[in-house]
Amino acid sequence: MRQFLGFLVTMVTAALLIYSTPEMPGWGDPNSPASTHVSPRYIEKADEETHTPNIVTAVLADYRGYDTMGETMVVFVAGIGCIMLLRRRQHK
Amino acid sequence: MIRRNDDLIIETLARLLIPFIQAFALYVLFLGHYSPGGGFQGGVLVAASLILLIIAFDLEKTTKRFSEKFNVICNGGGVFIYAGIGLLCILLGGNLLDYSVLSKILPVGPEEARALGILGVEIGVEITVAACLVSIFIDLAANGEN
Amino acid sequence: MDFIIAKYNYWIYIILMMIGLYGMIAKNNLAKKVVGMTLFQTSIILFFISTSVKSGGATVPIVMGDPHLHGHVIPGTVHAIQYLNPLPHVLMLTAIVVMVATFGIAVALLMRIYKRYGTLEGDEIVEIRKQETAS
Amino acid sequence: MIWQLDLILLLLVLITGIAALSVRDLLSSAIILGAYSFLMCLLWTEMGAVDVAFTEATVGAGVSTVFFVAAIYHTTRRTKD
Amino acid sequence: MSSNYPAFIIMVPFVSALLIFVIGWWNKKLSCGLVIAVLAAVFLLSIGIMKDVIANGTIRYWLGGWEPPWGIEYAVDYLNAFMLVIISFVSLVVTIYSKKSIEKEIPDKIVPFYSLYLLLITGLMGIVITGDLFNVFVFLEIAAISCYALIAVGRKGASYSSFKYIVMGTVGASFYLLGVGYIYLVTGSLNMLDVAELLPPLYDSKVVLTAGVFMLVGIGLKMAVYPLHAWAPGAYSDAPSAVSALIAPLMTKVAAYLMIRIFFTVFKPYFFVDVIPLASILTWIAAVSVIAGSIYAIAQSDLKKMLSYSVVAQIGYIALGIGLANKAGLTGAVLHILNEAFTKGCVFMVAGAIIYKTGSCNIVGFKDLYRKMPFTMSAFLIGAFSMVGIPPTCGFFSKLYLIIGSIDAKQWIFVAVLLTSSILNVIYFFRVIKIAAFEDVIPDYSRTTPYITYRLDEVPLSMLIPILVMAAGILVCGIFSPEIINTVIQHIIPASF
Repeated sequence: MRQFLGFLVTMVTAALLIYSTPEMPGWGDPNSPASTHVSPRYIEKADEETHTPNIVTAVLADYRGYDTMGETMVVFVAGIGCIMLLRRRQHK
Repeated sequence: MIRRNDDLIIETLARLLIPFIQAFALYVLFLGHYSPGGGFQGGVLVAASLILLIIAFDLEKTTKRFSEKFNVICNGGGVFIYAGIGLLCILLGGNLLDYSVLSKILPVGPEEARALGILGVEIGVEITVAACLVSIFIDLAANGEN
Repeated sequence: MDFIIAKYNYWIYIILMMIGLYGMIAKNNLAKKVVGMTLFQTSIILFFISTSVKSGGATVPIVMGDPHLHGHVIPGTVHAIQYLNPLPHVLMLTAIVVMVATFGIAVALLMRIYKRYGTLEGDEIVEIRKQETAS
Repeated sequence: MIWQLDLILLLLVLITGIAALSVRDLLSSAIILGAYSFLMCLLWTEMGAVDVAFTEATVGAGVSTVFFVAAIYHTTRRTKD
Repeated sequence: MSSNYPAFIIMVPFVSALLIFVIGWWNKKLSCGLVIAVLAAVFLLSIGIMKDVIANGTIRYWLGGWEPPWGIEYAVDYLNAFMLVIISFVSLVVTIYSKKSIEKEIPDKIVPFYSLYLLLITGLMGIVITGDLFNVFVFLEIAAISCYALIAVGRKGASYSSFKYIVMGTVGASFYLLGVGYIYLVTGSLNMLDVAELLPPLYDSKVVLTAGVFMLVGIGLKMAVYPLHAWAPGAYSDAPSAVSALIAPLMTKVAAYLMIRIFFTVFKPYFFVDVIPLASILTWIAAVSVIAGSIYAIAQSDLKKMLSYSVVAQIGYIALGIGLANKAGLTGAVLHILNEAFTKGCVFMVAGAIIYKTGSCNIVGFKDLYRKMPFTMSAFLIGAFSMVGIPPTCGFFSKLYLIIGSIDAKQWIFVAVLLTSSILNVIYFFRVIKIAAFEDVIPDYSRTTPYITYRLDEVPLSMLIPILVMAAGILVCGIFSPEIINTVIQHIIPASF
């Protein structure tokens, strides 16, 4: 039963994904929207605006720094969560 | 999980390796502006070196040096550095996390101020990630018996 | 045939994702479900990274600096076509962190479940729970 | 980008993925999962995502394997499927 | 300073979640007080934002000073501000309630508990306030991960329920992320308003269709609509009572907010109505959800489990209102989010109070509860009235709008579904009320004093007052619902309706 359910869900998802793949922009196409709308500004201006040659670091910590703050929050939540789940003695 | 086992080879190797791993972690952190890497990767490396320390020696001895309180302080402290830099930007008149206004208190232009802001933030991330991953590992390895 | 080869990355990501999804739903062992979860999340990361690829000589998104300028470049000399799209990389760094956080909590829960029920098999746990509510 | 290497890596990723899910021993599953993460990291390096690959190498192949092994040590290696 | 309110509303609870540890080492009991103070401040901030939105329209706040679509922005309009007020108010009231109940249920983990609790609220507010598709995912995970940990410390067997939630919640969040990836692939942007401008020419594309389907399935998993609800009953009923009183009103409603956002802001409403018939599929799923949730609820003997299935049924109402995609339907859905926040908060707090006093919440053991706990049980009665839809309560008005919406859409079957579900609600609530009010404990004649003397045995005041505040809130929202609709909800309806 469980196997059948898994198979069914998997096949439906796969069908949907395969159905849409032919219309995706080709793999590695430099003119796809993903490469032309927002990202060129990062590549061309990151070093000039933030003095950080590693564009990924610049975008991670500055342009989208709020996301990274959320990411730190996630790590913090995981740490506190494990303390709460597993630690038996109360820290004093 | 981790008891004292007195294995000379493992202990010597760990003694040798740990400083190098930690130095590499700092390298990854501070050169994150110029090469792959940054706070998160550096933090994981620091955590890996501490986990190696715990595995090679024993858990109790390590947790004595490295109390839970210190761990939680690091845990929250790193996040606090991040949030603090963000809030400092508000105090200086910018939006949240707008590092360019840091140039008002630092002797650099707005672009360099952004680079320094990124560095500060990455240090916060490194501390949090290192402390958190070690804390999770200690909890998993001790199974609530510490 | 041509269109299968041109997008083989996407096909592999779909297959990988299906393996993970099937593992999450159909496997009975809870630890295996966690393994399936990891496969599933990694496949999505593979998809995002695939979207960042640009053919035609684009390199890793680190600006090649001028040694005389301390590794920086003269503004206006960098063109988008030279470097890979950095945005998916950034998003996926965050996603990996989320992945490891979820993994940590899931593993901690596995240990709690084992402490309580003495097994990790899903059907055995359901059986024990049924007996508990009955008594 | 060398497509032959790419393809070999993708196939290896698939094999390790299926193996991690179907092997009947959780400890082996954990180790194979580490190998899977490492192959994935190679694949991403090959695609040019160096930062992501670095993170995956440290996290996926390093820390999460350690977590998983620690958890298996305290629970059980036995699995029926 | 007031221009920075949207930033403070996230940063204040976030930073306080760290400070709790410092204060917790000093004195454990103070941590709850700090949370109450922080949430009171957050509530005032959200009122400030609401006033600002009413006065000046949408607030755009650029994080890091980068203009969208390059940076992340907050775009706070009426719907965001409305949700912020709901979240901060409900969480404030539940926190006051939680003090005694947490001290009894998990006395050894108070400090990390409150830290995670604040982070959960931060996550919920982050989802609601942000205007960036990927940022939603990050905060969704913050809320979800803290929620997993909070659920797992509940009553016996909570860890298995929490594990189920982890598996399904991760699938949901990942599907959402995949949808965002597909949208990014065809538009190249992640900002909601920017995407909304770029998408309409691409509506014929299969990629956009897939993106829409995946996002909606992912949010549906988080929302617990019928076929995807398997995690919800276990998670809500096994959590500590304060946590279930927080997540049952808020978690699924935030997901419902997200669905409204995706349906009506990111995609234009006509995409889901005319281009692909997803809206009508959603209405049918919602109708099944309403009926199935109610029937499951009737079958339960545990009060918390019954209420959890009722969450599944009620979320069906909201999904129905969204799927109808007309003015009255959406008004009903948004009003029902408000109603549900108060009603579910009230009844789950009552369930927690009963557990606090009697140690169990099996319905059979409720005999004489009305004599022992009259105030608590009258609050439960008001909650039940609202769930059934009896006039002065808010539930009546939201159901009325949903029925009007169904009639506008000429879907008579949904009118029948809504009325049937009211009858089913009557069945399962009045079963509880009947046992609690009219069945006496049989006097034991073998004893020397056979008649039981009834003593007032209420919960402590700090638990009772929040329950009564929630019950009063249901009535106030009902009585003032025309004002709420005129000042806030009518601005939420997209202009094309």
